[in-house]
Amino acid sequence: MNLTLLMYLIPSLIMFGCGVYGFLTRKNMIAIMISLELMLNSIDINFVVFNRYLFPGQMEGMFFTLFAIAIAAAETALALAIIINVFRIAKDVDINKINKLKF
Amino acid sequence: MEIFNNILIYFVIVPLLTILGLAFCSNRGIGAVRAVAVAGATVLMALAGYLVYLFLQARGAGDTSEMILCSEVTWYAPLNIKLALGVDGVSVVMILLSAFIVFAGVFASWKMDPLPKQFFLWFFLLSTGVFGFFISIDLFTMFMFYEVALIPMYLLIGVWGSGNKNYSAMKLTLMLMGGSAFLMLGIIGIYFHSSADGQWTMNILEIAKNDAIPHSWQMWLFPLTFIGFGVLGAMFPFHTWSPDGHASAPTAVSMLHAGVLMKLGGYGCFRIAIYLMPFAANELGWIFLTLTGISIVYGAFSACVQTDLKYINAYSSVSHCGMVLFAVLMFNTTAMTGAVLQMLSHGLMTALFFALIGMIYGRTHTRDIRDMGGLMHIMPYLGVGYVLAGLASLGLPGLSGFVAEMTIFVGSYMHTDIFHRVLTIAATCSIVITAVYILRVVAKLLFGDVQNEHHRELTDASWEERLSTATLIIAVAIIGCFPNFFVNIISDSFLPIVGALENAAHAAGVM
Amino acid sequence: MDYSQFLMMPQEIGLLIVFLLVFIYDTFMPARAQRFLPIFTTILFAIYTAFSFIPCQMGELFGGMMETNPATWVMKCILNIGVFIVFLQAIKWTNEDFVSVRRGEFYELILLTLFGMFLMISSRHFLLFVIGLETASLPIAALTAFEKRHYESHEAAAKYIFTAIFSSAIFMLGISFVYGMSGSLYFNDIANALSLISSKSILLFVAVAFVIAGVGFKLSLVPFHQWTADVYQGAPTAVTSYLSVISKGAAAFAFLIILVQVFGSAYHQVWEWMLYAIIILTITIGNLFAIRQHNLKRFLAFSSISQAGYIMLGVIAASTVGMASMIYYILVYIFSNLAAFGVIAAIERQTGKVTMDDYNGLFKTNPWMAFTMMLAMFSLGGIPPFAGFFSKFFIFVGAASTGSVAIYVLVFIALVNTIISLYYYLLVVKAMFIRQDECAIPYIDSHWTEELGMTISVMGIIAVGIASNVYTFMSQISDSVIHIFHLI
Amino acid sequence: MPLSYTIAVIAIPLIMFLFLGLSGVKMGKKTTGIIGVIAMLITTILAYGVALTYFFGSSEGQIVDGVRKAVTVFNPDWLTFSDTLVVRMGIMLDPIAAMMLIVITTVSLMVHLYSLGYMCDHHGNAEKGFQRYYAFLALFTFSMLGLVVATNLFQIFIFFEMVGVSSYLLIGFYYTTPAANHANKKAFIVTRLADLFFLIGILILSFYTQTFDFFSNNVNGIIGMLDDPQASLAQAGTTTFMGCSAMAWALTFIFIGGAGKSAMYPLHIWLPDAMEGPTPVSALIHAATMVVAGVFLVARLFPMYVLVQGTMDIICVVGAFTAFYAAAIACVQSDIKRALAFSTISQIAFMMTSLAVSSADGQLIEIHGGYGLGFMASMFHLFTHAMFKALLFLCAGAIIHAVHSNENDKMHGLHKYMPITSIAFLIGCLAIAGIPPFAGFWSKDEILVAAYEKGIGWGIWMTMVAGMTAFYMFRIYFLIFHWKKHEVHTEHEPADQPWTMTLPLIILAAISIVAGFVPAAKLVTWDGTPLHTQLNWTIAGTSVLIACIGIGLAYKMYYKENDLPERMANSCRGLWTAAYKRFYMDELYQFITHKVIFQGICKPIAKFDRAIIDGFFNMLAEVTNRTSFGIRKMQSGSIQGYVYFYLIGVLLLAVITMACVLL
Repeated sequence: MNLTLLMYLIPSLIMFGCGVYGFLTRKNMIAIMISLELMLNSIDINFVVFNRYLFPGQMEGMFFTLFAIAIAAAETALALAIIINVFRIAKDVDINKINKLKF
Repeated sequence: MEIFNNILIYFVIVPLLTILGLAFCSNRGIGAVRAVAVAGATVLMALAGYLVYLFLQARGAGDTSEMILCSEVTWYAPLNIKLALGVDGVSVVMILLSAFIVFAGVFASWKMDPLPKQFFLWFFLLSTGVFGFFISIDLFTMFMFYEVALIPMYLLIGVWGSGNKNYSAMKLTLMLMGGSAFLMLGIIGIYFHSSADGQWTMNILEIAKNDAIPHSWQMWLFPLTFIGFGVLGAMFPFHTWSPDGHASAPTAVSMLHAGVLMKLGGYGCFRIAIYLMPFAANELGWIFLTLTGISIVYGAFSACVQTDLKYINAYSSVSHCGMVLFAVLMFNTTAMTGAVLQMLSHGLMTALFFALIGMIYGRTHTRDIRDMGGLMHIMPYLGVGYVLAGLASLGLPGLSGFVAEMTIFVGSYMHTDIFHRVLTIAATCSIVITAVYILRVVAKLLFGDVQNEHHRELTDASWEERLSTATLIIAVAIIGCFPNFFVNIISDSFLPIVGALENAAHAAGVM
Repeated sequence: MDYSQFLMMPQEIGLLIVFLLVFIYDTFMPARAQRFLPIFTTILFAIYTAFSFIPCQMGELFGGMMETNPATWVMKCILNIGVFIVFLQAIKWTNEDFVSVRRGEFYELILLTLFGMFLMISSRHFLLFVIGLETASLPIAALTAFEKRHYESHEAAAKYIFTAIFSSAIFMLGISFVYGMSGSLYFNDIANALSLISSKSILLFVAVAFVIAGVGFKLSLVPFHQWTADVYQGAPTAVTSYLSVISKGAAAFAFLIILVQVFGSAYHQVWEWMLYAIIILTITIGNLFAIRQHNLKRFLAFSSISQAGYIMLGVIAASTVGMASMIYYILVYIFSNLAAFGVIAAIERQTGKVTMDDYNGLFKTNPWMAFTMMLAMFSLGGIPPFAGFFSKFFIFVGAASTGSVAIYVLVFIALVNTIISLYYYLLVVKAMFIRQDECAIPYIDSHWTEELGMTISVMGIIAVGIASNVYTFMSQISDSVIHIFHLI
Repeated sequence: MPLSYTIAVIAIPLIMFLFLGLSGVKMGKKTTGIIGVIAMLITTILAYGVALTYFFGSSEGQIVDGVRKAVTVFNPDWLTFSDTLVVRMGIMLDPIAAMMLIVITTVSLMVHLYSLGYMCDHHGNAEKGFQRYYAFLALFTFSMLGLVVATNLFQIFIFFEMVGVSSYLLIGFYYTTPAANHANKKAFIVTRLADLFFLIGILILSFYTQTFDFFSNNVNGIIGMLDDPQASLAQAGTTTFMGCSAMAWALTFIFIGGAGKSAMYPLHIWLPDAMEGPTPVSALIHAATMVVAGVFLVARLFPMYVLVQGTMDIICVVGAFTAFYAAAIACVQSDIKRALAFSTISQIAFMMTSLAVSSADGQLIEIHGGYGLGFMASMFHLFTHAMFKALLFLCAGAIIHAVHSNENDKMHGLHKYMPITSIAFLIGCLAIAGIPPFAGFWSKDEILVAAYEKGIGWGIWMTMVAGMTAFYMFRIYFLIFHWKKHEVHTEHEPADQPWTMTLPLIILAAISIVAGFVPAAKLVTWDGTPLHTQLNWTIAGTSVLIACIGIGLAYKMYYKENDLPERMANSCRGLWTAAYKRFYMDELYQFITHKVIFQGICKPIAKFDRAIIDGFFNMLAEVTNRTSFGIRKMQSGSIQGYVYFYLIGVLLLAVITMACVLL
């Protein structure tokens, strides 16, 4: 693996880690959405980088990335809708408040 | 299908038809339910009689094949699972026993309340499983029928039982299912080593013929299978479901369970565990022999101090069924014949016991012997029946118990190994302890003065109760008076098993 | 591009047609006709299901991105049957006031997710697979939030969507590693590439673990299972039943395909032991949690978790026997679970009661419902002569067919767990038959569609086991696709 | 063969049992009794026919060169254990069997007849359960007959059990009274314990002989085996276990079995309590027939016992001690039936001893026809004793029936109220005391001769016991019939009983007088060869002298009311109380059974079962429950918690498998 690859790869992994960290620590659901976006985007970077530096022959990584972005958009939309619903009823977007169903 | 030309299949079909018929009975009138149930039981009885006739005829005609009336229909082709039927002497007499007890059980639960219809539905599902187990010689179908026989117990005890029924029912079901978990693993293991050339089979005869199970596998498949059946055979220390279960079960269920279901254990032990894995049986037999030896004496001793009639019989069942497994592990024809005789005799007399206890309980509404006494005055028929059952179980010559126990003792003492002979002598001590607890009960329950003045108004047995008990008493007396008739049917069936054991021992000796 | 290849995916095409028709009906029909949308959809779907049984030309499509073979075909048929039963049981519910305004969406979303599952099942390329996965999982969040006026519904939806996105992120990360190692997203190419590189590479372990996690999330395997109970409890019962059987079944099959076809070369080193641990955890923890549940939907959620563990026994076998047993198990499981959910749905719809104590003395008032429930419980618990017994026995046989002692130990652990599971299944039976209650649930006149649904399930429970040719057919099918296992 | 009608002798009582037992309640009580008596009469006649045909008929080689062989009438298979071990149910006649036939049927007939009167109250209406009573009598007679004609050891064992059960049923005839209820339980369990040893003995023996038959027509029977050293029995003689040969073990165990039935010390405790049964039953079962089954058993296997000196010595010691022990107790009992019971024990001990002493070595062969003498004497005594002891018991029954009490202080001076009974009782006493020419004299004399031949000590010991016998019997006699004037304490005066009860007394009294002149030595010998015995006057003289002393002593103490007994009792109070309390054997048994076995073994085992075994399985369930409660926090309900779990799970999965596989 050549250096440039790592130079792209490591930041993307750090980005993913940040996303996970944010997911686990944020209280606000919107913030959690954002950290999820971070994770998804870091994956996109992975694909692009792999495609570009390891297998420049064909474009699979790129295409995957395109689709992944679309999927991420859909997910975000859906999640936001649900958050709004929850907010309507619970009047709150604190993630620790929605743990009625347990055990 | 040609399988319907085989009489054996009808032992499963008839109960199923009975269930169907019951399903169409109305919930209101009990008359129709009784009629259907009695019809089913009677047909089964007739079938069993005819089967015995066929068997004697076949043997008389010089048919010395291991199993007669064999026929099989492929069921699950990809796994080579067949519905393989066939009977030898042992299965024949076991089927006869089951038919007797089902018949008596129907009459013993004549006044069943509530939900008589559902009761008989489950009752006949249970007997379907029992009969199916005895007629099939394919591991898978055997196991299936075995579990079919187990599960109705839960509802039969839970709904119609008495006392701490929920606990007992759950305990019984779970422990027996635990046994069958061992069993299933054992069966799967046997299946995947059933032949040398990868043609896996579930047919017992073929497996025994191939004799391909590697010794290393036998050494742990045998314990699995033996314990799996031993749990149902109330082998120490897996017997604790039996006292609670019997104590809470309704009369007919106790009869069928102690009378027949526990016999599935002993039957499976030699038909599957020992027959298919003779090497391991020779190697590990002594462990289980010790356990069963313990359960013989242990059960008898703990029966001495019980005060609940059903507990007493449950523990005596532990002792008697222990004797069955004990004899089976002696690996010679005489002892094994004795084991089957003991199954017959214990089945009949325990069923008789439970029937009588149920009838007495139905009148006095207590099973505690300390609250009863002098019942011989009040209900002479039941009293005499109880004394007869007691004498049978403590081994009075002329009744079935004596024949069975003596065959077992003599057969076991034939064993050339001193350890086995000493164990045998230890086991014989049980005849005294049995006498102690039986006479204790009889003296407290039937003799002496009437403890409770209300009991003076009680009535003696009604006609259906008389019929139910008389059937069993006669059967007990017949076995006791003409044992050779049964011995001749049974004893040949063990030649293959004993032969397999001897070959294995010889092979081991060579190695 | 030759369009004849579309003939190789008639089931997908048919499904799309059904979807479009439902969509058009929902959009353009007048309001008073909307009442008949559910029945219209159901009938339409029934016809489609009937046609989907017709064998068709099979093979690779889109340059190998997708493949239809007998196994996928059977799997899709099974899913169709399940969905049909779900529709039957949902008709009455969707016509209720609070739901009726969005009843069209219910059907459309379900059909879409089904389409996504079809893609999962027959995709041979990770891009297609991911699209299928997301199509199958995202709308379910919307369906879960369907009970607009219930808070639980929304909490469940929130939990589902967040964990789902998280796990799909993990999954795609894993895929990106695989892509990095192999340079392709085609299953076959990946497999070939992986079989060349040493299976000791650390990246491979991580990748496989991530992929297992991603799919295991949909299968609700421990430790990726925790959304299950909450979502099942919160979601509308129709959705729960759909979730518990259909998506689980599809995911299980896809799981088998991916593990065997993509990572087949890494079977012994890598994922056999991962799966081994996961199965033990799944079965045991599912059972342990199920013991203490009182809400029946939650109870069935945990029971379905442990059932998923049993299904995985067919995957770890990694053989045609295992595959046949697994498909068979899924079929039986669909029937058993849908029977149970049918009863629960019918009772909940009329009385809103879902806890086990509400069922005390049910047999007195509703004998047939109690009977159906009992059959379902016995079948789930593996009691003969019901189908559950056979499926359990065959899945054990399938697992043991690998012959390794470790797998025997695994089977033994699973068997011990069947005792625990039998205990809690019997608790339900006890509540219905043995316990008595003055204020038991009164007689419920369930709608004929619900009764039809239960009847079909009961028929399945009784017939599928006794009629051996079902299993025989399954094993023929899985023998016909033996090429899947060429890497094991 | 002409003897084949022997089957009827066995069959009729069995048929009577079934008939009376099943249909008795339908019939009137008296009818039942009469049917029973008639059937028994027929049986008796047939039995006499059989015995006489056997003893004096000389057909089809019963007598081979002067030796009377055993005849196996028929012998069908009953239960097949293996191809060699088969239990057969047959009839075999040999001297002792034929003699026992006579004894049993005679006494049984007398008892049947006697019971017609005895089982009624004073207004002549029969008691409750009259039919049951006769059915059981028939059952017992059947079992006893089957026992004596047994062709093999196992058949004897089977009928041992049968007589045990019928005695259980008859002792418990008044099952409502606690005493009877307790006594029959005790009797059955003690004899059952003995039978256990009997069974073990059979097992050991048959393991070597591979047959149960005594003389078998196809294979060589146990006793036939003795002749050829090649037989496996020789091996049994050599293979040793804990120092003794297997055969010694087997024979000792079998003897213990016999000792239980024959109430040898220390297994005698059931017999005194068995007196709770109706008195005719005591006369039949516990005086004349069943209790001698043990003696019969040893006599049946006599040819084997003589080969094992050690066992014979054990029997000898046990017998001699029991004879003295029982006699000592009999001297102080106040309950006449108890006293008679102990005298029975003592007399049976006489028989046992005389069997055992007769294995002295062969230098006596020319004097007394070899060691057959003791055998012959024992059987002869068995015969005579059966007669006069039955007589005594029936007299006692008549008295009890008259005064409604067993205690002799309720009696006193009955002589002038019931003279016939008194005379009959006197004859019985004279017979048992061994005063010529009464029956007891002849048989007891032979026993003493045999004892002296074994050793002078044995002879003196037995003679002394004979003296004690005379003393305690006459003590009883005087206390009942004289001592002081009878004060009537019942609503009616005691008197001789109706003819049904007195006739048996007269008949038996007559037999007791003449029975001594039966040529037993010619007929009843162990190997069938007649013995030539002549009276040994020194021994006979001494024994008679001692007996007279005993009688005189009894006369001095008990004929007229006086305080001599009191003073003697006070002079050695401790000994007297001990004897009166039967040397505390019952208390010992009580302690062992209740404290040790019941409290010490059964209760702990039952507790162990509930607490440990059952507790273990309950514990499994409990643990499962607790775990499921403990891990519920895993399902925390918070999304982030779930994701934590997920993340840790997936990482662990990767790391652990990596570690396992790579390292």
